[in-house]
Amino acid sequence: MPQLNMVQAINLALREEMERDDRVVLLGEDVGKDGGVFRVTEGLFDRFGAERLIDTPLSESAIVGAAVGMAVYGLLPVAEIQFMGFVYSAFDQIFAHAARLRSRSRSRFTVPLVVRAPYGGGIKAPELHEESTEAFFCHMPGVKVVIPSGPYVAKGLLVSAIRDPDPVIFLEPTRLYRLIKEEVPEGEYAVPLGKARIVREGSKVTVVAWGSMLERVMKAVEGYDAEVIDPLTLSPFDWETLLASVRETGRLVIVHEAQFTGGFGAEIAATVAQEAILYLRAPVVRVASPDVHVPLAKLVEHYLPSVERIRGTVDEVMKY
Amino acid sequence: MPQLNMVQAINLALREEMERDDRVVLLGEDVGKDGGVFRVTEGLFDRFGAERLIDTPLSESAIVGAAVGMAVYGLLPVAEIQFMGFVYSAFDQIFAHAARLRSRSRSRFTVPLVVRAPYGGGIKAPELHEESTEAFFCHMPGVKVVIPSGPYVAKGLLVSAIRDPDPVIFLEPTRLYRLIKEEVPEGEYAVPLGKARIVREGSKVTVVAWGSMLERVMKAVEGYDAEVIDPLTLSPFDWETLLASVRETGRLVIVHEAQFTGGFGAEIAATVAQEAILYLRAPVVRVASPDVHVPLAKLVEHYLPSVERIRGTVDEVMKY
Amino acid sequence: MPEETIATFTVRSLRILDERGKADEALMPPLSEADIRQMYELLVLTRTYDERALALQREGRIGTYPPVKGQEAVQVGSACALFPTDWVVPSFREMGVHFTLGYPLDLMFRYWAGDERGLVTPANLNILPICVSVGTHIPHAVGIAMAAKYRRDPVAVVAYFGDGATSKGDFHEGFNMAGVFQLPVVFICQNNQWAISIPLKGQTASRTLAQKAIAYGFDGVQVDGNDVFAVYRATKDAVEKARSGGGPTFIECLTYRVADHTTSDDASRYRSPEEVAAWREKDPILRLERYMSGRGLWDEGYGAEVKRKATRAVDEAVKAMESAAPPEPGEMFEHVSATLGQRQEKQRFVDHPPAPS
Amino acid sequence: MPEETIATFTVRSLRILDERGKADEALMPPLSEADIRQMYELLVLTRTYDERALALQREGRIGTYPPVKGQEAVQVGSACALFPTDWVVPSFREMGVHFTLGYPLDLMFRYWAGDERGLVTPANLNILPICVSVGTHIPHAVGIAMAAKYRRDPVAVVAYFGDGATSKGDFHEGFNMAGVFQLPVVFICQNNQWAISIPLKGQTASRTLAQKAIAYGFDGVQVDGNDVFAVYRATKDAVEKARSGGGPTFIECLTYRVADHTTSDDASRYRSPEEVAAWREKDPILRLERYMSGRGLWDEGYGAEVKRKATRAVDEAVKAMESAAPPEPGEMFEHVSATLGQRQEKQRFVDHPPAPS
Ligand SMILES: Cc1ncc(C[n+]2csc(CCOP(=O)(O)OP(=O)(O)O)c2C)c(N)n1
Ligand SMILES: Cc1ncc(C[n+]2csc(CCOP(=O)(O)OP(=O)(O)O)c2C)c(N)n1
Ligand SMILES: [Mg+2]
Ligand SMILES: [Mg+2]
Repeated sequence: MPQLNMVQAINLALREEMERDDRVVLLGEDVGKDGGVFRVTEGLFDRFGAERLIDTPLSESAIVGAAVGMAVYGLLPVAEIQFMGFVYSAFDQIFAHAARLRSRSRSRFTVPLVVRAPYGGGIKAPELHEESTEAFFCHMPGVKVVIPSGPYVAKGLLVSAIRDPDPVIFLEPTRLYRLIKEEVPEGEYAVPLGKARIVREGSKVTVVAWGSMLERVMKAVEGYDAEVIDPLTLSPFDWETLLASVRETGRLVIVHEAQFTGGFGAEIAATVAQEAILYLRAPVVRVASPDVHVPLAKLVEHYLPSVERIRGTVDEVMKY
Repeated sequence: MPQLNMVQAINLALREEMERDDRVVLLGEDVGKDGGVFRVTEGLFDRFGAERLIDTPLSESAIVGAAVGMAVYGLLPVAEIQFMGFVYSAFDQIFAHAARLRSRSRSRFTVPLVVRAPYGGGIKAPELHEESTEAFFCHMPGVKVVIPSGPYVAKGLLVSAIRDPDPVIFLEPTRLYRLIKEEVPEGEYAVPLGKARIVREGSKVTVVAWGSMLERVMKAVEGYDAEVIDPLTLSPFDWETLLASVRETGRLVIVHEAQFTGGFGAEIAATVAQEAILYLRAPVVRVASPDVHVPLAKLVEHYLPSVERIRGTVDEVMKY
Repeated sequence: MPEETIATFTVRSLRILDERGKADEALMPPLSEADIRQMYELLVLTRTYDERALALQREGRIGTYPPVKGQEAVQVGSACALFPTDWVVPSFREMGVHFTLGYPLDLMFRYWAGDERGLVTPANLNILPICVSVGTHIPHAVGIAMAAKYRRDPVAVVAYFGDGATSKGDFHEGFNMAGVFQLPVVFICQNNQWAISIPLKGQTASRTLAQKAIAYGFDGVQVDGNDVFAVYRATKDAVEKARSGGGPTFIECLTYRVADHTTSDDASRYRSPEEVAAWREKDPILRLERYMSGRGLWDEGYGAEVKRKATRAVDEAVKAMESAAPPEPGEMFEHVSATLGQRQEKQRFVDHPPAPS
Repeated sequence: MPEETIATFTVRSLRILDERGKADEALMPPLSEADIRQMYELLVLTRTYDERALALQREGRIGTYPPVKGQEAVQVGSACALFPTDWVVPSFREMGVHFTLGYPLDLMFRYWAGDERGLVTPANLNILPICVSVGTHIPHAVGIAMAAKYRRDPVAVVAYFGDGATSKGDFHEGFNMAGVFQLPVVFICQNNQWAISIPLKGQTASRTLAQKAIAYGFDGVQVDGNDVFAVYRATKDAVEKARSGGGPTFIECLTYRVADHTTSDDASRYRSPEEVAAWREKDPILRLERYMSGRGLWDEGYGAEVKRKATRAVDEAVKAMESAAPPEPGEMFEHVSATLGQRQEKQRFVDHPPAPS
């Protein structure tokens, strides 16, 4: 089986889905001839042509808005926002339209749309190129939020996202794009949306982390009897898997690179603190970036949760 | 002292601040000659003219974006978004610009801007006219989020918001606009940002609620020994006041009209569950709207937390 | 170069029926007498619905309502030029388009009464739900046109919006994309001179709205929007061009919002009775009546009969609306996603159990 | 009406210096020899900085960098027309504007090296921070102009952006607002033919960008952007018009991005070497050298001296950048708000204590 990095795995998912189903079309800035600024769509333009790899004008709102229209007509558009930091001008199209068109039309019109965006920090890029504001999208009924943490799941999740009948925000951790290689089978397999993955079993503490933080968490928990859970889908969240684990371990550490206050860690902590209160041996603790803007290259590693900070927190929680 | 409703109180705050300081200018759709669709700016056009009551084109993004520029130049703009449901197209201007310009310029340029918007449900208005997505703005470093719950605090908070050196999102609970009258003094008084208000003292359970939910909470807790806290400012939140109360009562119920998942209640619950865990006699519970889109008039009252549902939850929590 | 003129653009306007009801026969589109009668009946139906809606709102039987009055010709004239296979992306003040295409009156009432089930477009119509968020629906029309073009379906997509919508970023992004991809889309602006209290000159310094198409490399035309024939013809030309691969067209229809912005508005606060009176003179129905009467197609008896028929249809729709069962609380969970998440399931059945009846 | 032309618009273009360095004296703005030499030196300084930045990036001494090469004349020519009291709202590829106005080279290097302290505009300059979010800064220029007009300050506000930016909603909303309020703002588009891999015709079907101003009721003009005199003159006219209450102007400058989009890009993937070569011929510095040499203002010796001086300045700036102390971790908390919240205080001092030195 081929060893692929995440860029290649996503590329393969797109290629196979496009081959399988001519309703799948890709649109965005530089996704066509250029193959995307991260080369995620490389080779697809030559294979599928300008009709299905649509280089759009620089118009984030209309990229998503037009994709909504395409989806309504029966296509399965995959829209790329070049970096998550530029999705904010498409916020209205995502939240007021993509998320609601099914509801507004009482399912007469649906929006099987995927919005892909590179996201997350640690790549020493300019401002707005290292955002991780997934929590916004988790507060939107009608929208699913998916975050892969490696090549294998990336492919399978993207296939599921494309086949999902409703809008999916698919966030690709930029720092991982070329960091990890894994065996990624060609051909059909789908990693289901809404189902978390137990990445490592353990019995004394549960750590939940997604995207590029997972890689750090795996390093940080070395030597601990820790269960590590990767939700894969943040919305709708797989509460069962997480709660089952915490009821076992009695401890929960949540790690995300988004800013602390109002991050999705809050929802997880709140839910667990309510629903597993009788099992908790320690307070639920969040490790996150501070409530400041993502700094530029010189400071970004002070901002992001480090392996040491995660390990330190796990250690503290274990002392309860 | 005059008895004013919230519309009148806000109008008075605007008028007095404009009289006091010619840097204060208002801009938005229909804020001028028309006096605003809720009449919040009534009479100000006649008093201050078109230069300071600026009727803009229908351009939410540029309303906020231009206000950012005005603030940079040294004015104190108060921008109105006609309903919160239309702020999403200004999301980029708020989050990528207003929130960050101080940081990007290392305080060389600052953005003393207020964005006002009517918000919240229960007025039987069309779609997008009853949104309550304050949680989005609470996940934005650099932005303050203020929600008054009655005429007196509305005036004082708006004065503080206008004088604040940084951007403030000021959300006005539409359902309360004309529901409550209070004594509202003319002349200077400011209700400070970042400071919660204990609306009712009690010792057995703390209930925190903001905006139009506060009014329902006050009815719901009748007969209970409940302490009711109105945060007034959601971001930055007054954790001290809330934690002190919960450490006393040992119980916390959070009520908001925003959708449950990812609402700001999650942040409160997570924080309290972590920092007051040793004091809690019952799990922290949230009463919120369900994770669906705000329905139209016929169902909206089934959607919003009702007095009964709040009371039922308080009752359950008291049983622990 | 050095200093020279490198491009010249013109904006055309079209009117066929003048205010006294005289038609320019050279420009008149081929319409049978039956066609013209049908247009007239649809105009009257729209107005009758509109007047009733206002009355119902005053009685608290429906919610906030945005009156159409004065703009009927834009709506009926343009919609008459569409095929059932075409797609329509409306804003919120195009009830005449809906009715022309056959949208049930009672459904429309139910929507304005606050029941989202009123937005279930019948299966034979391609009309997107009413969109109150001004201008933000324009990219949807563009995307539908992209998909139709991809599918090689010879359909036109028509987006409706007001003068205020031309200031929104989505207007621009959508128009620009339509130009780049030469899409089968027709943009119809009901320039009714006002966006709530903002008059056209407070909305844009552009002399006409039609000229905005110059920025996107396609045609813009200004049409007398109170002239049902001119609107019909301009739309027909544009949808035919669209269906045959000729790309987008922008049609600015000059008309007037004779009533308040919505039932929550009081237009007398910001505009003069004289201005309104002048436009009442240009009433599109009156104008067609004059024309028809000149051709012997209209007399008082016929007018009264048409009105009666319209009133009957509206009466029935009101009855249907008011006898429809109110939505169950569980209804609000029905169409959030194809399947509910675990938490929504719990919210539905535990937190929001069906109300005891 | 009935069917008639109701408006006609033209788009003008301006070039003063042709590709062989011949100037149209009738159009030549009044510039002393010293002025022209200064322009030349600024062009060379900008290019020298640019080349060094590319080299530093390759060596990993700064981060991603967007080269200016080929566009220097737009930047220097326009900035030379500004007063120190004017305001500048840049995007991310206008280093020539910064240097012309006196922005320290070392600060600029520090910014591209990932240190936000490089964006502290010196107190005597009114330049907003570099904005990488394409087009979204245009409304800020409009707001600054609104404030300046309110204050009756006779200043012009100049916003810079690329051809790609013209597709953004904020371009439209900002331009439209500038037109409505007749604001003292000058919009300068560096139409360098590409937005990363998207060529102009993939960006818009508009024949020129200049004509987009027609949609907003103000003047648009197309200028040869590799002609420093034409850019200077067009900008000077526009800022004078702005300062004296004449309203906004849109200047489209035709130029070319000779290098890759940024150091992360490989332009050979999407455009031909022939195209690039053709534009290299039109190099703005070469063109000015030819002109100056015709007037006896330039020879090899002078050229070498200017280059040496520029190199010295850039050398010093590199040194200054690299000897600047790196930011403390606490720095990231410094400018979020005027005062930190309780929680941020804790994050700063407990979670992110100053690194042990
Ligand atoms: C994005 C957005 N902003 C504000 C509003 C509030 N609003 C509703 S209609 C309207 C004016 C619309 O004017 P126009 O586009 O000319 O349409 P008309 O009402 O004249 O039919 C405004 C400001 C809205 N619905 N959507
Ligand atoms: C809103 C936004 N979308 C996407 C990007 C990514 N991006 C950076 S530059 C660029 C192209 C800009 O083209 P243009 O405006 O012509 O400026 P140029 O790069 O040619 O100077 C893109 C797509 C961005 N920075 N901002
Ligand atoms: Mg209008
Ligand atoms: Mg460009």
